[in-house]
Formats: sequence, structure tokens, C-alpha cells
Amino acid sequence: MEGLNIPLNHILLIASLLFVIGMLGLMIRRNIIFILMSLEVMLNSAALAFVAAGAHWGQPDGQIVFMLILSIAAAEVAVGLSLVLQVQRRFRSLDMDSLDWMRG
Amino acid sequence: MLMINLILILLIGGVVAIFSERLGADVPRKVALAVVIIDLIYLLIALSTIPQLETLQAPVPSDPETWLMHYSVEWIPAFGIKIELALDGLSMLMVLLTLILGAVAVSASWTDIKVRQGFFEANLLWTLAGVLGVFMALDLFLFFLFWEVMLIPMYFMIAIWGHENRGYAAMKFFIFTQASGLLMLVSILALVVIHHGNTGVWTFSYFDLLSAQIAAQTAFWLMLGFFVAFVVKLPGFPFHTWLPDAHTQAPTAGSVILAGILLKTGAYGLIRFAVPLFPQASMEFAPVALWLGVAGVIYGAILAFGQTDFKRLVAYSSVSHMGFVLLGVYAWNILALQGAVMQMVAHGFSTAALFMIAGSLQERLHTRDMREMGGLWQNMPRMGAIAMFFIVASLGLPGLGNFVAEFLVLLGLFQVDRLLAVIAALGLITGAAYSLLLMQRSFQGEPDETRQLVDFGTREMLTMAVMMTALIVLGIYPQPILDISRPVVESLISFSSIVTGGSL
Amino acid sequence: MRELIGLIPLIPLLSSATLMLFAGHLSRFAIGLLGVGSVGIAAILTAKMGIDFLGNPEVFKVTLWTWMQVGTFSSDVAFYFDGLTLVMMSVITGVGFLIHLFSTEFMEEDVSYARYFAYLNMFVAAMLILVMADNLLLLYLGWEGVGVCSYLLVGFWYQNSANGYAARKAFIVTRIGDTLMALGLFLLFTELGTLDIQALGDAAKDKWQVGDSMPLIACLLILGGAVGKSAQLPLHTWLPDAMAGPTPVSALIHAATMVTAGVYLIARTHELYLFAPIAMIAVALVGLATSLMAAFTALTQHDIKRILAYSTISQIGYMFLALGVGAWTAGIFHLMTHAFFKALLFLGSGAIIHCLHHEHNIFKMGGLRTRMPVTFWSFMIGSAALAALPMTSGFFSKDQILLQAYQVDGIGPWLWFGGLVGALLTAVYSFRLVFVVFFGQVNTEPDKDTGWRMVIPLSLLCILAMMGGWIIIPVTQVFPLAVFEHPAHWVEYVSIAVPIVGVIIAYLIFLGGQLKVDVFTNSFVMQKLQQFWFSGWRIDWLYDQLLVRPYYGLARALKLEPVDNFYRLVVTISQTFNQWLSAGQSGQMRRYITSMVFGLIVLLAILVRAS
Amino acid sequence: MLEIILFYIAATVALVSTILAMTRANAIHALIYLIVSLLAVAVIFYLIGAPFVAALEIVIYAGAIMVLFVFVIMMLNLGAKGDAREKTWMRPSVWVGPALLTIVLFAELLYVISSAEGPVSTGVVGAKQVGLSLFGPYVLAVEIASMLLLAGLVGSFHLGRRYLDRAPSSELGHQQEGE
Repeated sequence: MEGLNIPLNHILLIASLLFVIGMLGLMIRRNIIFILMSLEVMLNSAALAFVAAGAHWGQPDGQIVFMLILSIAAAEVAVGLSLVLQVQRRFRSLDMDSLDWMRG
Repeated sequence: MLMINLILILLIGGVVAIFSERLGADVPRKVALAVVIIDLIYLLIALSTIPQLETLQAPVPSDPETWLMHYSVEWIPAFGIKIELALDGLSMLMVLLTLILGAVAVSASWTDIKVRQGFFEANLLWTLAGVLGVFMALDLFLFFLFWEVMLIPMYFMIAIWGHENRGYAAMKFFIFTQASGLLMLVSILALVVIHHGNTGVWTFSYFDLLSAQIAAQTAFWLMLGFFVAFVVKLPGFPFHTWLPDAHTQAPTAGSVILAGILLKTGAYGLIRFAVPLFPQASMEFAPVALWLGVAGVIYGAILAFGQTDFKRLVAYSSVSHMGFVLLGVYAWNILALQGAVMQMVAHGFSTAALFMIAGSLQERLHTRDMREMGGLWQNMPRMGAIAMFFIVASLGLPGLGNFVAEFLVLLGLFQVDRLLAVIAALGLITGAAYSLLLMQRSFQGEPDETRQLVDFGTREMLTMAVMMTALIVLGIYPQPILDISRPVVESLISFSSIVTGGSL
Repeated sequence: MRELIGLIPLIPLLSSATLMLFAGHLSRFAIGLLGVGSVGIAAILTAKMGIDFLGNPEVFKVTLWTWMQVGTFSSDVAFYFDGLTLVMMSVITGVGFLIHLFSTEFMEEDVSYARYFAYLNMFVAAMLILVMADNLLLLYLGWEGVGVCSYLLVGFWYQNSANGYAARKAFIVTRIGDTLMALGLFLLFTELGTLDIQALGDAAKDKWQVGDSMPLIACLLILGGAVGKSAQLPLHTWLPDAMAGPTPVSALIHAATMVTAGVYLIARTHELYLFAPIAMIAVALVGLATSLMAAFTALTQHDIKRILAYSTISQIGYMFLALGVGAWTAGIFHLMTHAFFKALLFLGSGAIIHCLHHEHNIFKMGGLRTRMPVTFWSFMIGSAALAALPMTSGFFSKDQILLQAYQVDGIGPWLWFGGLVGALLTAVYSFRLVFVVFFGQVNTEPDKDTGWRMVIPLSLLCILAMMGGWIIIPVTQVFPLAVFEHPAHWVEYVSIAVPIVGVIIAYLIFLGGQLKVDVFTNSFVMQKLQQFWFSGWRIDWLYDQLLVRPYYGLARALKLEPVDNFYRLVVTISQTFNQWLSAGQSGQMRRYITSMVFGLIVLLAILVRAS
Repeated sequence: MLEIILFYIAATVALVSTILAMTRANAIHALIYLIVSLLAVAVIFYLIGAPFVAALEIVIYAGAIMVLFVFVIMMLNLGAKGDAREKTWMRPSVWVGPALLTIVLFAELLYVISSAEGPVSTGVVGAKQVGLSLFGPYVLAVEIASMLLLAGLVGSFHLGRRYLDRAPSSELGHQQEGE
């Protein structure tokens, strides 16, 4: 393969669309599971942008950042999901809005 | 070294007092009394080695070698911070007053404190240590450090052993002093930075900074920073509102120290730092300061007249009396300054004694409300007679210390501004009004025969006798005190007049 | 001997200190001995000094120590002794001794016997310092000292709040005058550079011209002090209330010595007054107005002590009149004779009160002539002297004042006429007192008669009140010689006759009953006028409305510390911010995210703009 | 030419499936759509010349991480009641405001990326190059990633243990009263 001949900003457009969709999900969902999923979407879109930029310059750096993001996502999901389990056990609910003990 | 030792004895004594509580609840107070008295004796022995002649020699403000004592070692050389202590006549008087009233304060709280005596006495001693530091430190950084050191134990004394509304009072006290202290810190740092900019030398030393060249506009704002810090402590109108609360809520020893010593640090600061460091700016500012002083005198007296709480009344009388100090400082001539120094000493004794009486009354009656008192002379004639003595002292009876002070201040002020002197003299009348009202409401009037009250005992009488003697001596033979402070005052005046090229 | 002059105030002072410190350990006899004895010794020493002085009239000054020396200001604890000092010291220690003696009987049942003598001795000491002081500052010490002693003694029976009020009023009203005087001292020092009384006179000669404004202001300020202490208009209101104290106190402090301190002060500083003729006229007018006002008031009072109090105010008014017209010698002379006869009258009234269960109202007395003969004769002599009947001591002094007042250019005859009216009224009210109390029917039976400790002072004072007029006071060196032309004879005759007329009027109204004045006095206008006089010309009421109430109101309004409102506002503002910000801390994750997004938008917008 | 068409198809699939994933009420359904979206992104990675990353995307993201989600959702056992509640939470009042914000942000992003020019890729950057940089200049990043994963491991191990149940719920309740 010798590369893809489409403008860079198209793929960045995809990445930003994915990002804002994830962010919208973050803002509107109350279920913790969905919040975590939205985070995944956002991380993934960021990774897409990195990889695209790396490909644009023909450098491997973008892919390396992707791998960093991947490990962050893995760690985050592992901790996040175990927190979900704890939350479900204690409060019998996954409603983020009901968890407002930090209210000032 | 001597001066460091004076402070260290008190600091270590405080630690000892904490641990001595394990030996018994009444041990800490004995330890504290012993520590203060040892410190006092140590100081007196050291002072006795200074020849008479030297105390009368005028110290040059910017040359530490002409002072009675001087001690200086490097502390943080990178910023030119030194542990620099010095003693001249003025500081000497203040240090003596501090230690004497310190002993009085320990005695005042002999039976008053019921919980955690060790920690209480420790706080008391640490406050004294901080005050001594303030009176002797001549490195501005060190000065600021001690300024804070004396604040925090005092906060604890009010917050832990105070009366019903102690939390509020302690916080108010803390915020007022702390906030104003920060203004002073800003001024100190700016002063040092400006001096560094001019000379390339980092120094916090008072002796070096006296000669700092500062633009007039900047000097004014820096002076204001110092002024606010000291006037809050003094307390001068309109920064006085922490005082009635703090005094009312503090335990007896706290009130004694607060009124007797802590307020004087403000006055001392004005004389030592605010004016000499910024003579030109102070000269421009003097009319405002004088009006604030007059306002304090009159306003304090009127509010004292309106109070029903014994301690609050005495607290407002302090505001009024310290107004005279402010007047004395900013009139800045020898009469007024000597009067201000006298007022610092005399007010220390008279008000401390009144607070002790208030404390004794509260201990016996469990109230400070004068509406529930009356005719106490019948129950406690000794206390009544002593209260009468200090009340006439506080209203400025000639023959007692306060009169000499107020007279000199007014006489000095009269040479500067006649109108202000006339208004300030009204303070003599209003002073009589509230003082006598205090006497009337508490000790005179219809006695309650059913009250069973214990009159002053030997310990209290002895403490009171010390202060009464002091006031009488100050009143009829004040010359020794005036002689000690005269060289300092004269040299300060001549120093500032050289800088400003005229009198302040 | 001269060096021992310091002992004269010191002995009573030490006695006072002893009485205060060891009150519980002394027997009543010892207390009395100490109290009376110390003043007695002071009196003997004074007498010795007086005899020396009369033999060798040399003025001297004894400096004990430097009180304060600051810059150019210097004040010594130093005593100055001249004829004027001698007169004042003699009155203080002599009359003081008699009153102390009298007190031992008057106060014998009081529980606070020691406290009483401690205060009284302290008063004598302070008063002696006042008159002996070499400089005005030391004089001011004595001045305030007697004020405090007066306060303590007026409020001696502190259990009654009314006494406490009277005491405070006395102190504060005089303090107003004292403050004026203090300002006068400041002005004098600033202008003349010293407070030494003799040096002041010399400095004034160098620096001042007659009629300058500075001496006028200074003299008026000093007059303010004198007016306060001597209970002259407009600061006289404290004296009638001060009668709340024990009667011997009224005799000593509020008749014989302290209240005349103002007269002494003006006489002492007469060299300054010579530079301020307007101030002199002011002194004379204040004196005359006061004497008339007080005389009218005395006419309507019921309380025996209040009558005497107003009479004192009135008599001191005469002294001021004398000072104002330059008749210093006459003023001081009247001060002395007044001390004799007024002390006598007060002690007499004290004896009556003592024997009549503390009755003060003269209309509940009556017919005491036979019951208490010694007191009756004391009162007769005292009243005669007060009314200035010929050959009594009061006659000599008052006559001199009136005649010298007549001499003043311009307003002299008016002053003289005013003085005559006052003299007439004085005679009427003093004999009204005598006739009502000692004649007529007995309303209250005395339960005891006076003992020897009362009789001796009364008798001695009777002699002094009668014969005091023959004493020649040795003040010729002190005051400039008055150019005294004898006025027309008719002036003298009228002056002599007026008091006699007054006595006759009093007799006709109050004893004989020939003069029916009921119709007159019951008329509406006279009723109102009487009420007006009775209330002391409503001056108390006026001050109450103008000063006391507003001050109380101000204190009450400010009690809650208005300045604190500012700080409370700061607190409220920061609390409001706190509430706002902590409301943002909702604990709702989605809101946090939303606000983060918002922040992101803003940041990005800034970035975009910047690039 | 084929790759270009493939790219736009993959992009469309990714967008649509992500939107669906964000709006489903049922968690498993949402998850499936998410996996689809990830796979589509993997295709894009492949197309722009990053085959190694495309493989990782499928193996780790779509495979391992999403499976983790599936396990957790199964353990939670949300059921139909949960779905109904999710629906009630999706009212317009909930999403209108965030949607507006999102649009604004998107517009800004659009403005920013509009300046990017040139083709998306010029050739393949293969696994070898990636590996060389990874253990060359980016070795520190590898260490950091390994630490992070270790922390994630320890954290999830600790949080996942059941004994946390015994943590004093009374204490938590107490805190709530204390509010």
C-alpha cells in the first residue's frame, strides 16, 4: 500500500466528531457504565487523531502515543469497572447523580 | 547572647510546663511563675552590669554599637537574614514591663484555669517569649517571625480557655492581627527588595534599612503597611473592634497579657519602625494618624460608657487610652513621645489590674454583667478599695502614672495642633464618666447581703500591691523612666528631623 | 524649720495610708486619734510656721524632688510659702482640725469609721498640696486630689445609689472645669515656657501686653477651672447634690476649703489676670450672677443642707466679685471668714441632723432653741456673720468687697447694687433658716444633745466667726496695693444697713408674722417663680436635656459598635461568595463535566484567537 | 480509489455505530455498537497505513477491553427495569443543553482543523519502525505505561474484592447524616 489520498482534515473531522459524540454521551448519560463507554469513545477518537497525524508525517510517533492511550484506557477501564462493581454493591444503583456526597 | 537566652528560657520553660503537668495539676503554674521570675532576675542581673552613664547616652538609631546591647549572627545569609537583637532604653522598659506583667499574669490565672494547665502556662510563656522577641528583634524578618509567634499562643489561650463566645473572639483576633501582619510582611519585603535594587545588598537589618532611599510615593504605601499592622495591634480606631471581643472572652491571664503587653507591641512598632523607617511619609500622614488617635480617645470613651459588661468596659477604656499613645507618637515631639512611653507603661499596669479584678469577679460571681453586681464593696471591701485605686488611676488622677502620661501627651500635642489637643482633652471628662460608672455599677449601690464572697487573699493582694506601687512611683517620681527613654526618644527625633529636614 | 514644710501635707497623707492599710487592726479610738491627731500636728506645724513668718515675713521655696523633666518642660515637687499660702494653710489645718474633731462624734456609729478618716485625711493632704504648690502642675495634682476625695466622701454612703450619682456628678462637673484649666496650663506653657507660678508672672511681663488675646484666653481657661471647683455659674450644679455626703464633709470640703480653691487659684495667678482686664470683668460678672442666682434659690429650699449649699455658692460668688474687681485681699479675707462661719453653720446643721434622726427638712424642725442651746447660738452667730451684720467677721469682709466693687470705673455701682441685693437676700434666707428651725413649735424631738467633741469645735468656730474680722491677713506682699479711695459715706451706710433690713424682713415674715406675704407668694406668677428657683433655675434640667441625655443616648446607640458593621459586611460578603461557590460544588458529576466542557470551549476560543 | 470508498464507508459506520452506542438504553446493545465502531476505526487505521495499530485496536480494544465491559454488565445483571429507567433519563431537557455545548465545541474544532492540508498518509509505517522507536527514544514511555498498568492491576484487584462490603456502611450513613 502506498498511502491514502484523502485530505488530512477529513480524518481529523471524523476524529473530532467521534470526540464530541463521546463527550455528549459523558454529559447526558447517568449510568456509570455508559459514562465509561463514552470515555472509551473519546480516548479512541484522540488516538485516531494521533495516528492520522503520525501517518501524515510518515512517522511512528503517533502509533506509540496510540499504545500509550491504549494502556491508559486499559488501566482506566479496569479500575473504573471495579469501582462500578463496588458502587452497585453499596448503593444498588449505577445512577451517577445519586452519588453526590461530595456536595459542598 | 543574653537576649537570646531571655527568649530561650521562656520557650523551654513552656515545654517544661507542659510536661510538669504529669506531676500534678498545680505544678505548671508554679513552674511558669518560677520561669518568669528567673527570667526577670536574669535580666536584672544583666542590666545591672550596664553602667549608669551608658543608659543616658543617646543611641544612634543606625549604629547598633551605640546601643546598650547588640547581638547578631547570620541566619539565612543568602537573603541577608540575621538573628539580630538589640536593646536600647525603650526596649529595656518594654522588656521589663513584659516580664513583670508576665509574672502578674501567671498569678492572675492561679486558680482560674481548670483544664490542661500545663498547656495553658506553656502558651502564656510562649506569648511572652514572642513579645520579648518583638521588643528586641531588629532584623525585620526576625521581627515578623516573633510578631507571629506571639499571636498563635494567644489565639490558643482565647480559643481553648476563653469564655462562652471564645471561638468567635479568637478567630476575630487572629484574622485582624494576621491580615494586618501580612500587610506588614509585604511592606518589609518591598522595602528589602527596593534596598537591594539600590545597593545590591540583601539585608533585613533595621540598621541598614534606615538609610534606604525610597521614592516618596512608594514610601507612603510601605509606611501604610506598617502603620496598619501596628494600629490594629494598638488598637487604634477604626481597627479596634477585635479588642472588646478578645478581651471579654479571654481568660484573665490572657486579658492581662493582651492589655498589658501585646497592645504595647503596636505602639512600640510605631515608634521603632513605622516612623523612623519612613520619616517623610509619616510626616505627611501624621495629621490623619492624629485624627484617628483623637477619634479613638473619644469613641472608646463613649462606647465604654455604654457597656454593661465589666470586661468590655475596660476593653473600650483601653481603646481610649491607647488613642493617647497614637497621639503621642504622631505628635512626634519629645513631650508627646515621652508621654506615649509613659502611657505604655502606666496603662500596662492599670488596665492589667482592672482585668484581674474583672477576672476575680467573674470567678466569684460567674458573671461579668454589671447589672447583676452592685454594692460589692460591702462584700469585698479590699477588692473595692483596690478597684477604686485603679479606676482613679485609669481616669488620670495626678500622682499616678497615667496622669503623667496623658498630661505629657496632651502638652506635646498642644504644641503641634491646638484644636486636636482640645478635642483630645475631652477624653479626660469622658474618661471620668465611664470610670466612675464602672465603680458605681459594680462596687457601689445597693449591696446584696445574701452574697457570700471571698475577698482578695494574700496572693492577690501581693500582686495588686506590686502594680499599685508601680503606679504610685510612676506618678510621683517618673523621672527614672523618663531618663531611660529620653536618649532614645531624642535620638529618634533628631534622626527623623535630619532625614526630613525639619520637625515631624 | 522651713525644710519641714513638706511634713505638713505628708503627716495627714501617711495617716490616711495607715488607716487604709490597717483599718481592720485599729480600735475606734486609735482611728480617731490618728485621724484627728495627724491634722492637729499639721495645724501645730502650720501655726509654728505662721508665727515665724509673722516675725520674719520672708517668702521661701522648698524643692523636694524633680517631678518630671522632659525637654524644656520641667516641674518640681516644690512648695512655695508666702502670706497667701499661710492664710490658706491655716484655714485648712485649723478649720480642718476642728471638723475632724467634730466628726469623731458625728460618725461614731458608722461602720466605716476608718475609711471616713482615711478619706478626710487624704483630703487635707491634697488640699495642702494645692495651696502650697510652687507650680501649676503640682497645684493641679492637689486640685484633682481634692476632687477625688470629694467624690469619695460625697459617695461615702455608697449603699444608696443616689449618693453615688451625686458623687459622680460632682466629680464629672468639676472635671469639666479641670479640663479647661488643664488646657489653660498647656497654653501657658506653650506661650510662656514654664508652669512655675512666680516665673509665669515674670515671663508674662516680658512677653505680654495688657489686653492681648493670649492672656485673655489663658485667664478664661483658668477661670473655667475655678468655676468648676468653686461651683460658680455655669458649673455650680454639683454642689447642692454633693450634700449627700456626711455633714462634716460638707463643712470641710464643700464650704470651708475645696470649693474656695477656685478663689485661691485666681488670686494666685492674679499677675496673669492683670494682663486681661476683660477676664477680670468676666470673673466679677460670673461671681455676681452666681451669687444672685444662688441667693434666690436658697430662699426657696427646704433642705437645711441645700440652703447652706446655695448660700456657699452665693458667698463664693462674692469672692469672685472681689477678685474680679481687683480686691484680692478682700476676696481672700472673705474666703477666710466664710470658712469660719460656713463651717460653723454646717457643723451646726450637722449637730441638728445628728440629733434629729437625720432629718433634713427645716419645716419638720422648729423650736430647737431651748433643746439645743449650743447649736442655737452657733447658728445665730453663724447666720449673723453670713448676713454680714455689723461687727461679725462677715461684715468686715463683705463690706470691703462691696465698697471696692463700687470703685470700679463704669460698671462699679451696678456691681455694688447687685451685691447689695444679694446681701439683702442673704440676710433674709439665713434668718429664715434660724427662725424656722430654732423658734416656733417643736416638730421633732431631738433624741440626744451634742457631746463635747461637737461643742468644742462649735464654740471655737463661734469665736472665730465673731472675731475673725479683726484678723489682719498677711498678704500685703502678695497682692499689688489697691488704690483705695474711700467712697461717699452714704454708700457705706447703705451697705451696712441692707443686711439689717434683711433680718428684719425675715423676722416679720417667718417669726413675727406681721408681714403677710401669703397672698403674694400664692399668686400664680410667684408660685411658678418659686418652683423655678426651687429647682435651681432649671439649670440641672437644662443640662440633663442638653448634655446628659444626649450622651447616654449616644452611648446606647453606639453600644453595639457601629464600626464593627463594616467588618460584619466583609464577613457577609465572603460568606455569600462561599455560598455561591459551594453551591457549584453540587457533587453531580455530569455538572462538573458540563462545566469542564464549557471551560474547554472558552480555552479553545482563546487559543484560536491567539493563533 | 477502492481505499477511498472503503475509508468513507468505515467512517460512516464508525460515526453511526458510535451515535447508536451512546443513545441505547440497553447496555449490551450499546456495547455491541461500540465494538462495531471500534472495528470500523481499526479499518481506518489500516487504510491510513498503520496496520500494527489496526491489529492492536481489534485485539486489545475490541477484544480485551470490551469483553471486560461485557463481563461486568453480566455481573451487574441490570435487566429490563434498568432499560426502562435509562429511557426515562433521556429526556430532551437533559440533552439539549449539552448538545448545544457540543455543537459549539465541534464548530471550534472544525475551525481549527480546517487549516490542516495535505494527504492523510504517504506510506505504511510498519510494526518494525514502531518497535524501534518504542524501545529507542520512547523507552521511558514504555516504563510509564507499564507502571500505569501495574497500578491499574493493583487498583482493580483491591477494589474488586468483596470484603470491601464489610466496610462500615454505618459509617457512611453517619457521614450522610452529618451533611
